Amino acid sequence: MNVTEAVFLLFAIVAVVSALLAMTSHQLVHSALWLVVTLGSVAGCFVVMTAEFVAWVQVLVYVGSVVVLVIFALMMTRQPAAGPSAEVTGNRWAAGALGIVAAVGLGATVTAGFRGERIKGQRIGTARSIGDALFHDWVLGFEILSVVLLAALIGAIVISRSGSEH
Amino acid sequence: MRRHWPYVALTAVLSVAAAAWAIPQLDDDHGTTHVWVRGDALLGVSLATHVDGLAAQVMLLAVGVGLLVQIYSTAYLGHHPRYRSYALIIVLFLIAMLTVVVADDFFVLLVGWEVMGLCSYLLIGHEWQTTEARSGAAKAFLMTRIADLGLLVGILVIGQTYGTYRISEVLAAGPKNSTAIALLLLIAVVGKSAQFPLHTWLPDAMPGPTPITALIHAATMVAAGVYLIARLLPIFEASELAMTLLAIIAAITMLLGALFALAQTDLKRALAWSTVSQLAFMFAALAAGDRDAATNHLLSHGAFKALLFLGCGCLMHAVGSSSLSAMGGLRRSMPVTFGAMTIGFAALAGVVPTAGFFSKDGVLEALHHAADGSGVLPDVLGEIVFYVALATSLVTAAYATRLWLVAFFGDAKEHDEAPQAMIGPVVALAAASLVLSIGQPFHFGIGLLSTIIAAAGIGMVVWAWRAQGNLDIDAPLLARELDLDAPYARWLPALVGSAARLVVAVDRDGVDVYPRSSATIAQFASRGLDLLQSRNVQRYATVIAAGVALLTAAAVIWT
Amino acid sequence: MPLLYPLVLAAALFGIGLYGVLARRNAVLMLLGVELMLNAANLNLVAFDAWFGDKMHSGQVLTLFTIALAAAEIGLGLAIILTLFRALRTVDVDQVGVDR
Amino acid sequence: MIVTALIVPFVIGSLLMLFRGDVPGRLAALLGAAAMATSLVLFAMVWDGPNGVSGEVDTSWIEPLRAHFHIGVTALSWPFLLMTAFLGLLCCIWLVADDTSPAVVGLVLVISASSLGVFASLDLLLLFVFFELALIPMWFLIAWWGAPDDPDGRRRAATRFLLFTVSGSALVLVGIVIVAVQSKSLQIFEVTSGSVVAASLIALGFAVKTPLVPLHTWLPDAHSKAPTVGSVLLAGVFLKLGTYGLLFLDSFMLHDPFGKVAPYLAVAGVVGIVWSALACYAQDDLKRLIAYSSIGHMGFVVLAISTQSVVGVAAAVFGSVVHGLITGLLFFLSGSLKERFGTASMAAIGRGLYTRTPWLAVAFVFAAVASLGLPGLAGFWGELLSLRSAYEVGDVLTKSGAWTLLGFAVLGIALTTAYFVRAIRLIAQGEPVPRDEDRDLGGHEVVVSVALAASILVLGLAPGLIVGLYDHPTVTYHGSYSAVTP
Repeated sequence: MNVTEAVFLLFAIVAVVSALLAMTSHQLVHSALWLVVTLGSVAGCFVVMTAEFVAWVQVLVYVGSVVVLVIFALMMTRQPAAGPSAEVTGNRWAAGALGIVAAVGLGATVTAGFRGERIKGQRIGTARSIGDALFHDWVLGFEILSVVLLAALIGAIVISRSGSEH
Repeated sequence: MRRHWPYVALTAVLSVAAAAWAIPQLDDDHGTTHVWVRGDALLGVSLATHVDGLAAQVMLLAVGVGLLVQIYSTAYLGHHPRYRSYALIIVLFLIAMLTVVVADDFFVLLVGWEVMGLCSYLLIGHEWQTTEARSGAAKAFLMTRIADLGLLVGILVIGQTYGTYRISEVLAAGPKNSTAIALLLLIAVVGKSAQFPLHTWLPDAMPGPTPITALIHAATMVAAGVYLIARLLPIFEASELAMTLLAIIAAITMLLGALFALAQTDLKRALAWSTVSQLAFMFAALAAGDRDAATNHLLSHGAFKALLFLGCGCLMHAVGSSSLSAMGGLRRSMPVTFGAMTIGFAALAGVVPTAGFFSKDGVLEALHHAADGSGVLPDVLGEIVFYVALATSLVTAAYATRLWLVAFFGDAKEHDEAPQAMIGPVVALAAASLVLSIGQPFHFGIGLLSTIIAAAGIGMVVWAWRAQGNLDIDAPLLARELDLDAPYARWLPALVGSAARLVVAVDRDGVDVYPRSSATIAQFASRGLDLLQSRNVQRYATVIAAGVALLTAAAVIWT
Repeated sequence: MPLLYPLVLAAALFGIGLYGVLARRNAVLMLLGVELMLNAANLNLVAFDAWFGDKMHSGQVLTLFTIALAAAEIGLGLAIILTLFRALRTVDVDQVGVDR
Repeated sequence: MIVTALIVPFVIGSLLMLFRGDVPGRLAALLGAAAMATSLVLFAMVWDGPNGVSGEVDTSWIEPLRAHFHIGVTALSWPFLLMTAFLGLLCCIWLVADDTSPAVVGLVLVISASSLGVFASLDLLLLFVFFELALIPMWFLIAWWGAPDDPDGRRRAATRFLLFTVSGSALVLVGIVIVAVQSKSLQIFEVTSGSVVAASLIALGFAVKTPLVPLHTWLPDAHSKAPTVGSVLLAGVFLKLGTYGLLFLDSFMLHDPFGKVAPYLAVAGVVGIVWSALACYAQDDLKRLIAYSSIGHMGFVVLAISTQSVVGVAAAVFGSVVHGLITGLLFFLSGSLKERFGTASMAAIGRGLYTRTPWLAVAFVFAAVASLGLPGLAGFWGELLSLRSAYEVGDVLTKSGAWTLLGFAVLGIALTTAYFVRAIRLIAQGEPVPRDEDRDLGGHEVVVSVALAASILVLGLAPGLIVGLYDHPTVTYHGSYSAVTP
């Protein structure tokens, strides 16, 4: 085990634990904050895998904007606290079982498929190389995506406005 | 009287028509058969008549008594609010009896036979406000109708055996399969003529109006049973079993009936038991194979029993009750009734020169013959029945005397004589009871024996009357009629009642299980599926995820 | 570095996210579960890209696309949730649709 | 001609339902009576002899299924058709009153017309369609115009009725499909063989309708909650759909396979005779009592059908038709009682109807006596011919089996007498306690009662009117029957 692997494992453990806390916390804001930790750790993992540009985007978009949006949303939809158990539905046992099944199933599949493969550690994710790929090979997808984003923007505005009229 | 004459006229027209039909046939031994409507091949019911001497005699008896009863009823029941339906049902009753008598098709006979049962049900239940009338009528109808089912099945057997339902053709074909047929017919006859063990309905039918009792006991209903066996005697004679059974039933019934009659405290009920006993005499004669003796006794009994019942009705009209304790000393105030009923009681007891003496003489002679081994019956049985008949004659003479003494002698009571419309028929019947003895065969030895026995019976009772001053008989077992009615009055209704309750309970809780359980299963399944269709997004998502997991697993496992 | 590390981490995060989506009553938290699952997918994309060394960098580019789409999705999702809250005064998913 | 006879009541019935708000009740009932009378006359006129098919109409209907619109009158169906049209007519006459809802008249017409359609069909699919068409209006009739004091009960009884009969007809449909596939035809004269499975399914389906014990529990509930005309049609016409179906199955289509099923049906029928008679003995509700007694009468009919003999066919047709008339009269009269006293409970009606409502009581006693099978009235001949067919054993039963069944049937007759005597004793006789509701039979009630009583008497005195149709050897069926004796 070298340093890279140790750092990755550290980030991985932090990510899993904080994800668990985020999904089980009774305090909604705590959940959002634990999610910040998770997403940050995943960004750290990206860095370890030398995908630094993706890591920065992750930090900027997720940690920076999405989580802020979520926290705002949580604040705007605050309800009277109804006790700890009110935050999970009666469905939780089925949900837990399915989560475990999904995790174990996927884990087993990838283990069976990629046991012994290694990541060589060459630099793959500089901003330059990603930019080249994005604007040479993926430009059509990029443009389509921008249209989708515009549509989402307009849609969000329309939806929230139509709700406010009542 | 104006509201009564149409019904009397109707009955009279019917009687005259029947008489005009019957009288030319009186001496015709072979009979005349006439087919009015021929049946088709499948149903095989033809409207056919057959009238011979036997049928003609019974027809005359039926319409004669019927007409007298109808006249009598104008006074007895004339002011009853339901006189109209009563009189019409009597006419229907007579028509049904005539149908039975003249029918040459078993189904036509059955129609008359059962319509008669219905008419007796309606007439016995005429005073349906009272519990006794209701239950007596229901009992009469049920017992006779259930017994009639024997006739119904018997007819089916006849049809299958002979290939025809015509009585004359069946008789002409000679006996076949006769034990089964005779036994089935015997059931119906035993029920209709109130023989042991189906005898209990007749005394319980006493709540019916007294003229009706006279009609049922003398001329219609019970006479039909005797007539049926007399008509079909060749079939019965071919079966030793049926004849033996008939003789045994007759022997038991005649003695039981006479003993019960002796112990009664009610005049009408005593006369009812006397009918049961006298009918058994006729069956004994038939069992001995002597049709003429049986028919002669049927006719003379019809005359004197109608006389006794109508006379009893006169007494009830005067006294207001049929209980013997209410009567006594009526001979002074009701001399005509007294005279007529004296003739009737004498005929019942078998005193010379009444018709009853001669016809009973014929029956005893027939039984005496049967003991010689000339008939179908085994000798021993013939002898036993003969001695039982002698014993019954003794008891009969005793109870006839007892009833006569208690009703007409003793402390004098003042009552009015019955109206003329009632007295007239009684006198006519008294005359008939004497006239019918003209030209009857007479057997000196048996006649002497029966006269001695009758004299002994009368003498014993007169001696007891002189000695004690009353004729109360203390025999509780006889007064309760040996509890022979218990199976019909209590056990059978209780059995049917509890079976009925059981069936209803099983229907509700047992048979209904499958519809109810299928409803439960449907509800259960619906609730299970309702969990899936919960209108809850997360449930849907869970189900979808589980489905994906299962499908993936299935794909992995089976590829 | 073994390829399995990021892959197993992704599997674990996906399972946790799935649990969140299915079990959390609050709609916002459901959305967070979705984000977690998307992140697991991103992790896979990046890991395979690093392992495969693709010239087009398709794994990372697709990750970027996914992040963008996730941002759009969360924007729309939150808008819907806000509307819902205004209408029903609740964001509990098991309350929605039941009482109407 | 037959088409007209079917269409007239259908159209008038549908129109009455559509314009139920615009037609006065009395006019609607008169219109209905006119429609049914037209139908009755047309069916009576179309007849030309027991051989072959009268008034046959055969046009292509659904080509790919080989289904035809094929109707006609056979010796088997003619008495059923006349009886149905007659009862429909009497139901309409019964409804002549100001407070009648025109929709009820419409439903009665549609039910009668559908039943007529069943009896007239010569195509299996058409028969099934008419069969189903009759069910739904009956649900409305019971559920909407049933016992006014018990909305939940009548709804439940109606649904129960519908579920039972629909389950039964589902079995019939499966059987018809099997038959159609096996013999590649839906025309009853062309279908002459089939599997035992098909015969059992169809027989079971019709047994629900008949009904045979233990499939009978819907009947008393439905009858006790149905309106008067509903009860009459249910007993008079609907049960006949079941017996006609069985007859039809036996006589025309699956004679040999039906023989395998017949012994079980015979046992169920005879069990039903005794069972229902005992159940009647414990009833207090008059309508339930009559409903149970219907089960017993149908038991006789099924026993007769199961013998597969000509006598059996005659017995079944006669028994069915006569049961329709007698039970129709009984239900009309108990409907009169229920109308007056608001209940059909004998205890609540009270005793002594002979003086309180003399003609009503006399009519009731007449109907009861006819129903218990008094010779000389129509009910007797049906029972007699059934017993005779059982005694002569027929082709499929064993002698010991048939005679055992005969014995139980005779026991059933005895019990039948007992419960009718009990009923007469409880309501007609007894110390009368006059009540304000005592009202003797009125105008249209007299017409209906006299018509039914007269027909019962005529058929009782001249049973050959119906039985003669099956007089050997004038009728030939596809099945093979033994010669008739005598």
